[in-house]
Amino acid sequence: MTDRAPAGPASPPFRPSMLIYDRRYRSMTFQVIVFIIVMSLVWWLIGNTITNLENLGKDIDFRFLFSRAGYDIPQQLIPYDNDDSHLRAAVIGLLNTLFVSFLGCIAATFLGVAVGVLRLSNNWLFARLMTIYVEIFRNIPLLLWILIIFAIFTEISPAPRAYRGEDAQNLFLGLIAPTNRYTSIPGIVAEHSPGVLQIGRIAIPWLAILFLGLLALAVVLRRWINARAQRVQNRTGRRPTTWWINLALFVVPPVAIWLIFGLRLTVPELTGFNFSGGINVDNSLVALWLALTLYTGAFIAEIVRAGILAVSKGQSEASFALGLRPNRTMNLVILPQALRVIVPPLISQYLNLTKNSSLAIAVGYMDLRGTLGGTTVNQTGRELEGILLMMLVYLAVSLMISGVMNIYNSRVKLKER
Amino acid sequence: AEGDTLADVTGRDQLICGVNAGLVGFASPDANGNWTGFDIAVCKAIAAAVLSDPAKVKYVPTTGQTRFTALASGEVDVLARNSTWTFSRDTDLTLDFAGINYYDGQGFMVPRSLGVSSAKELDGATICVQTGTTTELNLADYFNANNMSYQPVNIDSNAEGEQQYMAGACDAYTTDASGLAATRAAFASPSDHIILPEIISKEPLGPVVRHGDNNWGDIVRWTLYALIAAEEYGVTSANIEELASNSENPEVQRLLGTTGDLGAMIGLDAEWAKRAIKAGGNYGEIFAKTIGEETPIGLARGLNAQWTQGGLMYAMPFR
Amino acid sequence: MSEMHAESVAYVRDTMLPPAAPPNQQLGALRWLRVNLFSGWFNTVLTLLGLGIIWFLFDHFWPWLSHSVWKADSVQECREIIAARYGEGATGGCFGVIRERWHQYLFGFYPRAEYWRPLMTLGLLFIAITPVLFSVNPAIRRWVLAVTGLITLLLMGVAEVPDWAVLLMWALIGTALLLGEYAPQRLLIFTLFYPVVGVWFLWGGSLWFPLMLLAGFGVGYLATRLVPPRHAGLALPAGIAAALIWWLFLAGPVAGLLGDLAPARLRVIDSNEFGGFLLAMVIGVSGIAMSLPLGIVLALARRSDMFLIHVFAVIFIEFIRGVPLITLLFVASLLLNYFLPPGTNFDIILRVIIMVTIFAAAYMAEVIRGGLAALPRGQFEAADALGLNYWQAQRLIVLPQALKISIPGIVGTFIGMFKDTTLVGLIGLFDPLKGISDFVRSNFAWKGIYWEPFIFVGAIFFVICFSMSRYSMYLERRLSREHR
Amino acid sequence: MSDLTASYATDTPHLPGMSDEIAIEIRDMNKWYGDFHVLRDIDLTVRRGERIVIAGPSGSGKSTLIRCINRLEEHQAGQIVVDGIELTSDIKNIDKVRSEVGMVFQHFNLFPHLTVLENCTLAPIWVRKVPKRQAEDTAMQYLEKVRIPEQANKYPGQLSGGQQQRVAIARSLCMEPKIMLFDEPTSALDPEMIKEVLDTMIELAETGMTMLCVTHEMGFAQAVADRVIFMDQGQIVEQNSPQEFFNNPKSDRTKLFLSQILGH
Amino acid sequence: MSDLTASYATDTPHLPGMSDEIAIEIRDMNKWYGDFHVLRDIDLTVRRGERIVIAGPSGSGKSTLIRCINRLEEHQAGQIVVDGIELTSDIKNIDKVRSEVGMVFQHFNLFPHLTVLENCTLAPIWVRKVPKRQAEDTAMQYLEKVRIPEQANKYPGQLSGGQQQRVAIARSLCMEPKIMLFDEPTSALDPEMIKEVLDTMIELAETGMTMLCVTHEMGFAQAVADRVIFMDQGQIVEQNSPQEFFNNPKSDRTKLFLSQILGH
Ligand SMILES: Nc1ncnc2c1ncn2[C@@H]1O[C@H](COP(=O)(O)OP(=O)(O)OP(=O)(O)O)[C@@H](O)[C@H]1O
Ligand SMILES: Nc1ncnc2c1ncn2[C@@H]1O[C@H](COP(=O)(O)OP(=O)(O)OP(=O)(O)O)[C@@H](O)[C@H]1O
Ligand SMILES: [Mg+2]
Ligand SMILES: [Mg+2]
Repeated sequence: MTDRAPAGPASPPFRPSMLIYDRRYRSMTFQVIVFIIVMSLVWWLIGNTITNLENLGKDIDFRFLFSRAGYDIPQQLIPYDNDDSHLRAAVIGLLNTLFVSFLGCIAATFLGVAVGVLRLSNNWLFARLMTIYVEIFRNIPLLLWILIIFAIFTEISPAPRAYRGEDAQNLFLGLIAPTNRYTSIPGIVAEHSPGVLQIGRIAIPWLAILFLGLLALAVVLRRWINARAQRVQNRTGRRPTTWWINLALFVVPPVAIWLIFGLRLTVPELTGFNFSGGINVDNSLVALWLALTLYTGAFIAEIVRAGILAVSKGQSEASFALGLRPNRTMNLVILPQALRVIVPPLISQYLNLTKNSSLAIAVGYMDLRGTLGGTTVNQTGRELEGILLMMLVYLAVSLMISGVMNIYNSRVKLKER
Repeated sequence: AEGDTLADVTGRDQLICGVNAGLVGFASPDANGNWTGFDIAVCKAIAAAVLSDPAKVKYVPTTGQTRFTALASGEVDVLARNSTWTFSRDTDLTLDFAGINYYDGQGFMVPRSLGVSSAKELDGATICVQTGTTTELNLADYFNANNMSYQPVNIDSNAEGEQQYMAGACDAYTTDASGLAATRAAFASPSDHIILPEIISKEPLGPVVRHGDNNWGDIVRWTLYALIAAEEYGVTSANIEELASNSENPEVQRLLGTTGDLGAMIGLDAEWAKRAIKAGGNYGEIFAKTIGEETPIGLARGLNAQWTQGGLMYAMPFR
Repeated sequence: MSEMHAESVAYVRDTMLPPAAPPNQQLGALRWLRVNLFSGWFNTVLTLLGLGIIWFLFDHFWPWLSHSVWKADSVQECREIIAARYGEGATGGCFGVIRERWHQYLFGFYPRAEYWRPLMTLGLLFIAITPVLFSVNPAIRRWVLAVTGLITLLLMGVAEVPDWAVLLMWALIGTALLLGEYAPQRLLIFTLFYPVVGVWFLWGGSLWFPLMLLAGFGVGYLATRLVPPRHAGLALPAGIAAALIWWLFLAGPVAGLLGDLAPARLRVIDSNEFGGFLLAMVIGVSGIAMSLPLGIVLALARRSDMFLIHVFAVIFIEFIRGVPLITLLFVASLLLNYFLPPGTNFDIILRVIIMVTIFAAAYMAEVIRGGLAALPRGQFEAADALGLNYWQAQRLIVLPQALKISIPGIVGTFIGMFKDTTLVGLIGLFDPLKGISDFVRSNFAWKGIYWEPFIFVGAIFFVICFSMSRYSMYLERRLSREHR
Repeated sequence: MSDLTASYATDTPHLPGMSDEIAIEIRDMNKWYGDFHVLRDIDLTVRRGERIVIAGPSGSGKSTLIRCINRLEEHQAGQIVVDGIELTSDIKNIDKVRSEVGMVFQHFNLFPHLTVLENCTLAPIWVRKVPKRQAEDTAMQYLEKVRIPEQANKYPGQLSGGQQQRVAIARSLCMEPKIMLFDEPTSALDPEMIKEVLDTMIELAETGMTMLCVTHEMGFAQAVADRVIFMDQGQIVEQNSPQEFFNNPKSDRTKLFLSQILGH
Repeated sequence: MSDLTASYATDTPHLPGMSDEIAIEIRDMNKWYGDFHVLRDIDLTVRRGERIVIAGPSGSGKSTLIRCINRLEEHQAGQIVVDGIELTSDIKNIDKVRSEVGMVFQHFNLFPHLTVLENCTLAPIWVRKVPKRQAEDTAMQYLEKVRIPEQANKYPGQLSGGQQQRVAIARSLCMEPKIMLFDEPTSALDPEMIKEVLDTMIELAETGMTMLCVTHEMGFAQAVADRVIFMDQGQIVEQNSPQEFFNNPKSDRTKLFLSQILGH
């Protein structure tokens, strides 16, 4: 069919007054004006910046990123020392940001879901307690929580020294040493180590690769087994029990590795001032993580509660009336519906958490803001470059998270008339 | 702000002075918000010299991170804050250090119970250090040079650092020796803590101005020298009036504007230095009043004694 | 009856049964306990766990709290008192620091003699917002005004402000209550002037400057009215141009002139002297007040069908929402001076307020966009069909409704922003949490004090934020009931 | 419904004659939604004082047509001339037409945040620049006409559907329009309320107002319409006087439609 | 409504006789909500194949009674025996009863995140452990029975109210229940849709299903009910055959109720 819309009814010839009074041109006129205003504003800002820099005898130059950083960073996910470049320091910071955010998101989700559900529980006492928790954490600034939790760690746990000498403190379970700077937990070493994979300056133990590989394999296998169980169920109506296979998938490989390579735990040992031999998890990380978790968890609890309440009572009644058990009702009926309501605000909480992790400096956790936006900017005097770069990185992270959210949203949108 | 800071200052009839947001003895506001301290005295002296009134100062608290930007952007006229004079700051950051009012050096403080008597024994220790300072870099260099390792605890303010140190979250606290002394002095039992003998860096501290406004730089520099020279020549806030009228010493006469017209050369009147000295006394008086041995902070003059006393304080001739 | 046959189903009740009391298990405290605390093993476990948590908290914090000392001049003294009273090794809170420094936590370094000014500003704030926020219900308006007025007066008493200021406050609150009763619309006029009065009270100087700034809006409005109706399209640009000309060239001289004629001056207070909750309030309130119009414009722009406008709005909003507030504060403290013409150098608090406003505006825009989306299309069409033009339709039909729907979201944004004002401590301002505390702790007497300021500051934040969030929940319920 | 039909059919009021002036002229008008051709070659001339009922199955484009007349929708080809003004993108013309043409919607679309009186005075004050007092007087007159003066200070949410729709009619009338458009004004109403709204519309018709009315109320059509237009698939399939239309439909589609709508 | 009543009354279908087996037996049942005595001394025996309509004013406890039968509500005194199983707190018994008793709600309560077909197969697959293919076949059969097989792959949100309620009926039937409970299945529907749902229910009744139906559709009651139960204030006030019930109500309350419900 050639039945397409023509551009519009024959219109009178163009007159300048139509720029204002004709709808089509008017919107164009308006847009052009706004465009010009915005562009001149941007131009003005850029012009000012250039003049100001000139007056100060400065320039915009990102080469500082490749010069020696010179400072040390307590927590690092990939190797770094003070001879590395500012760029690497920034990457360390970014990884630290992502690391604490990731841990925070996971923990806050668990906490939030648990609290949200418990707030709806018919246990009066617990529901009240959870309400108090939510209100207290939501209505007091996060910075305060970060400081308080960090202080609690610092104040209540002993110094490493306390584990030495006559009336020495004992390691918890003989393995874990909480101190006022970090918690020392056992590391793992192999009797028959297969060595490490060296990529540039990063050394990855083969064991870790093997372990992660087996984990990935287990995940894939699990999916396959569940799919098969589904097929069997579709065919026969009975779902084969799979929980023990699933369990085995995740338990057997680690145990095998453990035995084959002769793994053993290295108990943290107090050498000199500090523990070594184990892994020292800094209190700043734990406190920040805990504060972010507790704070965001309170918001997530509200989201979860609202999500569950949004699924009407009729849905569970209908499900019960069909003979479905409460747990199946939860999994098949309530959760799938509640998730649609919960997930979008949940992701925006993840976003908030990630952005809030920039308060890390209050406890000396060196995140992106602490390295690139803090010490680097300070040592090099490149605040313009450093801070703009930092903002761009945060923006990119945020956009990635909200991108995921949009994909999810468009996927689960309810079909309606 | 570019160009003529003096005109700006006289124009608004107020000196804007960038200071530390709270460092006992050097710059701290009391319960009523009045600023006092060693650095503050410099601001007051400049204000007295330029505006004839030591009270016409607005103190802008700055953090380690905001201080140089505040100065570069013209937000403050002078930075009287413990900032170390380094090559790159002087050149790359396009600042000008107008002089040195305190020769400092970075040191370590440890609890006596730790049983450490030298910084060389700190291998593997956890050390509290303020982020974004030269301290952080010196620390890294020192341990590198001595082939030792350490665990930094980065903190963002002095108060937080003290808190961590006192709670034992770090084995040692490192900052400029003056700061260590001030911190230690405030502890419940100062004798439980020792400041280790090693001074691992040179930390010359002094007022900073913008690069390029040399006239303003001169004013700040010579105000500082006036304070130092006054001590050298025995001019104190008590005897200054008397000396102004009947001092025999030609240098003192020039300094106090009794003879000559040094003030005009930097765009001020003849009595500028007299006012500056009167504002808070000479260098020695200021030192004694704010951080000296009589104060709780109890710093000895050490390097900061007059050159005549074996120290480094050496004012250029007023001629 | 169970023996009934199909044929004899017919049944008629001759006497109605009276309601009976429920069986025991349905009654009283026992039932309540059974249903609410011990209705199953899981429930019982939860109850025990809850009791455990309560006991743990009580056990750990009560002794410390109950040993609190309120009268002491230093930490040392506190410790001695506690040791004397409760024996060696006892720990307790040392709230003497609050007793001595409360005014700094509340006002920063604002001169003590001038405390009446911020307090008056606070009281006036409550009066100014009543017609806006509480117009829904006169009873609520009365209530809120009375309660907040009392709080202000109480604070005035604590802060020992001069008697005439207290009397003035009494009079103002009384007037506001009366006006609210008989001519609520009049209060709106006050709301309009509040920013001027507030700025003048807080910073001092000549009243005429803020007044002339406000007059710029009037000038702009006059200009729009002066444009002949034939060229209605030119009205807006003319208004903006007139206002700009006024602000740039005329406002200053005119204010100066008026100041000479009728000096209305208060002692100038510098921004540096602001601190504590005063600072938080100033940043929070001015941020929210200014972000509201900006947020409305952004929200309308984002919904616009003009491509460029839409794109600009999206870029702006997403950019601001994508970065942490602290980075924007850095921009305020480190970069803003680069972006402005050489030589401009304005107050750090003003710069912070600008960035906070921009930040809040992006969030506000999303809140208001939600409100706009909740409006049925028919409202827009009806406005069109009646011949209202775009701006009339927005102002008279769309925004009043959309804003009303958005009030809970707006309050929420405000709470978030108010909490976020603690971040300004990280750029060296004296926020109540870190700025003031760090500086109090840098004093010899209070070295080592840690928890007490946090508890004090946290409690104030909690009270303010909690009451606001309750208010917004109340509104939400009300609105959902009213919203057809 | 059947008793409504009956009652209107019997007491057909005497309608004042219409003039020869042309109120609306639509020529060769076409409209697309994207690829979808909603209105095809619409030709329609409405004289001043004429009362037209537009009927047709759902989705046939009735609403779209009526909304084109005050440019709530844009047409893409052909001409629409209302009261001598051609509807183009020219904003001034659109504004002029809209202030001459009143419209009543299926869902009333009253402004819930304004009282009934404010609803009625809003447009006169802001569009016609009538002084407030005068606007209120006019509004009260029209509210009396639709027989709800006593509700003037209530909010729309406090009124029943029928009352709301009558307010909506009064609101349009306050602009003293030359033409009134109705888009299924009764179809969102409960049966008891339909009559009160239809009565109002009949009274309005008796004043000689030019009216275009999309409705399924065939009783109303028989009672007041000068002409019934039947649309299907975006086209005008048949137009005729009500008598002819109901008793003697020409096209098969019309017959089918009438059987459906009157049958059940 | 009056024509509905009429049309059903005329073609009363021949109902297959009910057996003497007892499907539901309720003895001296009492229920309280807190202090409020909702159900008082309920005695009711329902035989297999019997079709019972429960009527009564709002708040009289009809819904509560019917919900007690599949233990959506708990009773506090007396006995309820369904299909030989007594309802106690025993979870196994409850599960057994629920899988034998289907229930249709006023507001459909379809699962909006599942297609119509998935709605129908969910319970058979997870409760009855029927293979998926077989469950789908059964579901399609029942969907055909309620005459909407073509909607199988749509989501509930895409259907009209009447269609949704028919899906809800099909969903219950897929569990092949012995007893069906209906709680005002038509009262949330538009008038045009009521008929299609009632038709479905009548067909179901003709298959000999045991049915308990709370409804105000008296036409339906006359057409299919074996017995009408009238409740008020939580008690069974009168029960009788439909003929007797409508033509010759015994109790005053029943008369009042009937006059209200049939009068308008
Ligand atoms: N905004 C739109 N975009 C795309 N298609 C539309 C739009 N509005 C209406 N349509 C389509 O245009 C056709 C005509 O719609 P219109 O509302 O004019 O019909 P109608 O005759 O008024 O129907 P009803 O009696 O249901 O109101 C319909 O098929 C409809 O789906
Ligand atoms: N969960 C509950 N808690 C307390 N009271 C309830 C509850 N559910 C119902 N009621 C009360 O029990 C009484 C009977 O309710 P029920 O829903 O059974 O009445 P109904 O006869 O079905 O009324 P309707 O025709 O309005 O549906 C009513 O007074 C109702 O208010
Ligand atoms: Mg329509
Ligand atoms: Mg019911």
